[in-house]
Amino acid sequence: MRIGVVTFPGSLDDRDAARAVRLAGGEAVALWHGDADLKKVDAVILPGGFSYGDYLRCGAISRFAPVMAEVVAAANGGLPVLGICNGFQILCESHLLPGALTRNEHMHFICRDQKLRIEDNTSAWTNSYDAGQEIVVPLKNGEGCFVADTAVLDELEGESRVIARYLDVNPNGSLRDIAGIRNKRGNVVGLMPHPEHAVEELTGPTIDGLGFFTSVLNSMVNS
Amino acid sequence: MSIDTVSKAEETPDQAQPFAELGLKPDEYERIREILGRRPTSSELAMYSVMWSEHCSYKSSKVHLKQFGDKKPETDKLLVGIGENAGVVDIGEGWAVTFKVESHNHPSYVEPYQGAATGVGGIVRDIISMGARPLAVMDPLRFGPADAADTRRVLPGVVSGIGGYGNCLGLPNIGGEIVFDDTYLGNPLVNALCVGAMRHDEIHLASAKGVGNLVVLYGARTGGDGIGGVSVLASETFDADGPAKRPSVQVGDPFMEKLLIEATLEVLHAGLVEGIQDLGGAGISCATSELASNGDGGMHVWLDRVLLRDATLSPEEILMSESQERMCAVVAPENVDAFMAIIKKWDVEAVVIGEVTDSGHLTVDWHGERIVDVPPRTVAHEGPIYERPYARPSWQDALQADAPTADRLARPTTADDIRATVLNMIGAPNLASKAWITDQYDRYVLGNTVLSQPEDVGMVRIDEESGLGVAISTDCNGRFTKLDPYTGTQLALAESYRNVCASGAIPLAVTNCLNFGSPEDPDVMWQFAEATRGLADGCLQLGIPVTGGNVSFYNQTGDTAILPTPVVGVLGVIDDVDRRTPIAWNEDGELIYILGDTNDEFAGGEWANHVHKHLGGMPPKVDLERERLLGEVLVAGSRDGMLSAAHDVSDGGIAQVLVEMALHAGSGARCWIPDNIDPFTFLFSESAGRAVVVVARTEELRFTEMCAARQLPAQRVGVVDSGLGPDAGYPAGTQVLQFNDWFTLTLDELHEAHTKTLPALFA
Amino acid sequence: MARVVVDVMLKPEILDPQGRAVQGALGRLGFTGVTDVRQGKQFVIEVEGEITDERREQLHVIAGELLCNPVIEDFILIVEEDQ
Amino acid sequence: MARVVVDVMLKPEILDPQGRAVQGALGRLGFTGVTDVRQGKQFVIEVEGEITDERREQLHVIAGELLCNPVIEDFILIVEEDQ
Ligand SMILES: Nc1ncnc2c1ncn2[C@@H]1O[C@H](COP(=O)(O)OP(=O)(O)O)[C@@H](O)[C@H]1O
Ligand SMILES: [Mg+2]
Repeated sequence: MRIGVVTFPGSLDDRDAARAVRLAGGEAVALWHGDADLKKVDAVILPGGFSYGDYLRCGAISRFAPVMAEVVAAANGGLPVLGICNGFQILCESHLLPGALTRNEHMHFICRDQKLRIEDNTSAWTNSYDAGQEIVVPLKNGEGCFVADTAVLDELEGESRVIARYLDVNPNGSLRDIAGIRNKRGNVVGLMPHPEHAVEELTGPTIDGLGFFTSVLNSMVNS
Repeated sequence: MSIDTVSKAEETPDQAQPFAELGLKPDEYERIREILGRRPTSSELAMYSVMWSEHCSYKSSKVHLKQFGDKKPETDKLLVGIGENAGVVDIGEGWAVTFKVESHNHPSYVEPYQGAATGVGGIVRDIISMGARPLAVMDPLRFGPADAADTRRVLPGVVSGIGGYGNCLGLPNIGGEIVFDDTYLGNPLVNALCVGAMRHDEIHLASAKGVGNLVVLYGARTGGDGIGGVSVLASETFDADGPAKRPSVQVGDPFMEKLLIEATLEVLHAGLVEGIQDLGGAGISCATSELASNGDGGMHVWLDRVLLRDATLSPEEILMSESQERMCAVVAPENVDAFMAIIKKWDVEAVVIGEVTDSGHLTVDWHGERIVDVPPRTVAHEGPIYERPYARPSWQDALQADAPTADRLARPTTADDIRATVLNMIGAPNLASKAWITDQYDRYVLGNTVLSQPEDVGMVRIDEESGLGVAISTDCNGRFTKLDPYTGTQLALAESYRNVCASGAIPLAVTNCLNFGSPEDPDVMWQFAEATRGLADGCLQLGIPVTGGNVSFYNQTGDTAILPTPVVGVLGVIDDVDRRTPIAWNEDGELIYILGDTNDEFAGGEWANHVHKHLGGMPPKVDLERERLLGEVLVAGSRDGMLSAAHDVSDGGIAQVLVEMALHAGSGARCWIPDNIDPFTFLFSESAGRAVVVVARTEELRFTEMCAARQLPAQRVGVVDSGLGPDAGYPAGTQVLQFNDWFTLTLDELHEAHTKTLPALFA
Repeated sequence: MARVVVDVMLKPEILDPQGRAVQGALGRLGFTGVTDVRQGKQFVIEVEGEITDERREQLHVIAGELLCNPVIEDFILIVEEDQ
Repeated sequence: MARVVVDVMLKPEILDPQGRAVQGALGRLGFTGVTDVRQGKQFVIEVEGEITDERREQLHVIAGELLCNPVIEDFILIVEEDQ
């Protein structure tokens, strides 16, 4: 199973995402923002970081990278795509996912071990969790406040497309405590917290994050 | 705009020059004329003035820093020593690490966000320029009183600047310090540390060798930022009036720095670089003269080729500009195309600005006219050296005589008073949880952070296969150094060393950032002389060399200098990070031991400071042999799997340590106060050479026998017990820290007292 | 030479924590009567040559897609010709 | 009712990485001839009551200290009366 990890200028968690893929049993393939080439991977991860310095708006400039045209086309064709943090922002900017991520309500960058509830386990990236399962993974962002208009929020909830919600503390003011969402088909997932930082006892608060990466391997085996 | 050239300088020897405005003393100006045999051109004057500033030339400190070399302990671990951008230490398995602290104090006072941000940027470039991949940053900080209005301006700005830059750069922040004291009000200290790793064969040095090799400037364009910043911002005291006089500040672009890291490592790994140097203080003046001086001695620069952000800059300004995120590489002509291709791949601009020559001179042309012709060593390495007068301050004896004895400062004696003191102390700004600050820093990025705040050290994994890693701690109690600079500096070293050992790592090397007042004040200079002597002697005794550091003088407002603050950073190596010792205990039944001796030592400690605003007496005794012994026990305990947890005892004493261990573990313990000591001294003394360790029952005998065999005092003072709540009359599930039958504190109230302070002040 | 100024503002229904923080600070500084503060971005773009209708059109597209996120923001674009 | 608009821009000599990033993106999207982009902030403040000279003065002080960082930024303040 070949899982591509895109590096944009300013991507930071690309190595971590690749490590998580390997620990889950997949093969990580480095993809470059400037190449309109997905190297025949079976899934793509858009990692965290500050692509293009997050200047202008998070994800706004990366959206126009050559690789993104390929990602958008492939995602529309069903390729599993996971956007973590900055990757989530890029997915929203690319209109693969609805809504937007704005400045944290308290206006500080925040890094904390965050409790989440997996709300939907039907997506390509959450199927190894139980619905309702509670996990703890790191969260770190300055602009992670998910917003969308009420109609979109209702639609997301009505279609079980909120895949994860913040528990105990809403760390950034996200509407309806939304931490992650998916598209209708379930192949594209955006998530603000960082499961790739919770894959080893040694370096993470838990190993709860591994499930995102084993999920996509499962879903490929089953498809 | 007329350009001052070498030929004009020869023709007009008597033209008056503004050397004093540039910070040069008359005799320094005379020396420049002597070196050149003529008056300097305005560009040369600009170069000499920045390079001979205190910040770049170490003119007041050099004679003292020499001791770090003279008293260097025997070691085969040092691959690159003092004098380079950063020292390099062998950590085994073919790996080397480099680390260094630098100050960005004055710029951070003027413009907290950008000052702190560019401080991080600067130290990271020092690490890259050694050929290392940066792994992590740390930030030792000092501020005025926590409740002062200006602290509210400076601290949040500094913290978001450090976070803003480091987070965007993708370097985990794994530790630091935050200390408040009145003396830092007009002189906050912003020190930044970076650590990086490389394979042995990847070490690079800042030297321009190989006649005909080309000098490439790459990174951000050169603008008007920080012109004169080196001499004005870093070397002279503020005339504290108004914004009009504020010098221009540098603005950082962490995104560009991230690209610089990746591009630089790629050209280095591709073998395309002969020598490399970062641009920091003194910009192009520093980079070209240092590269030439360290290399074959000659370099020619076409200054008009420098890519500019502002086309109106004069050559003098270009030479002095401190625009951030720039690097300079020496590249063989046949490699230039490949070099440029990699730089371009990362969207970074580069231009060849010069070439290595055998002229023995650094020559600079501006549109065909010669504006600089100097022997580079005289600029970079042969600046003035001052033997500043120093003398033990007249007030030192009185200060030391004013000991915080029980009759001088009232001590709590009843259980209730001591209980209240615990709660009061753990909420003191200097002891309170720093989570409000550290939560603004990314500690996870790169996925190798094994320990970070609030642990004793920051620890990162370097090799995923073997688990090889490093641990770093920085420390300094400036009140101890004020009471006795020699002892105080050794206490800083001892604390840092102890922290590293407590994590299970073996100390290898030392860096420092020596923050002091004005070197022109003999009192301050004495503090500096004593501090460096103490550090050099201490390092020799502990067998760990100083590999680099930084000096920051003129941290004073009017006649009041800051507490002498020699921040000491110790780096240790751990062969397998899997065996690291955390500070949190693990499970019920584990036994809590205190190692070392607790004496009545309160001078300079946090209790006297926080409760009585008192500073006087002699600091705690320092016994480096005992520190070494304690260190060996801590490391052996980790290696042999005897320790579940360990925490060094320093600020706030044992009370602070037990509270931190319990809060971090989230479970309580039953502790007792030994009979041979009064409870107050036991809980709050800051005697050095101690640690609290936690041992599984199955390991107790082995561990205590090891301590006995090595004659290290070990005393059992508690047992981990998460089930005390109901016994102590609290609802089931409540976690408590209990002291004999004396008093009990719930973890909830401890948490509340410990964490509320900083948000209340700064959120 | 022309100068193009693009002002980008969060849509009124989107929470603006920065504007809110400024509003709070204004009150604390003793400036009363403020009913609302919004914080937006302003881009000042210097362009060579004339701004033809076609380029103006192109600018509008770019402002709407790149400079602003239409999900949460509105923009106003003004071309100041000839400086 | 009055609307006060404060435009805050980095001083010309100060590096503007955001503006630079936008300039780069404009180029990649095929909009050429851009010689400079600066990104600033815009505050739109709605105020009740009249803006007397005294209040205008107060606003200027606040803009210069709170809304703009005088070390690196300049500002322009415009009062749009009566809406
Ligand atoms: N306090 C100190 N202790 C040890 N070495 C020091 C100290 N201060 C400066 N140095 C060393 O002197 C050299 C020059 O320092 P500096 O000019 O600050 O380097 P850079 O320009 O690379 O930052 C470096 O090798 C630095 O480590
Ligand atoms: Mg250097």
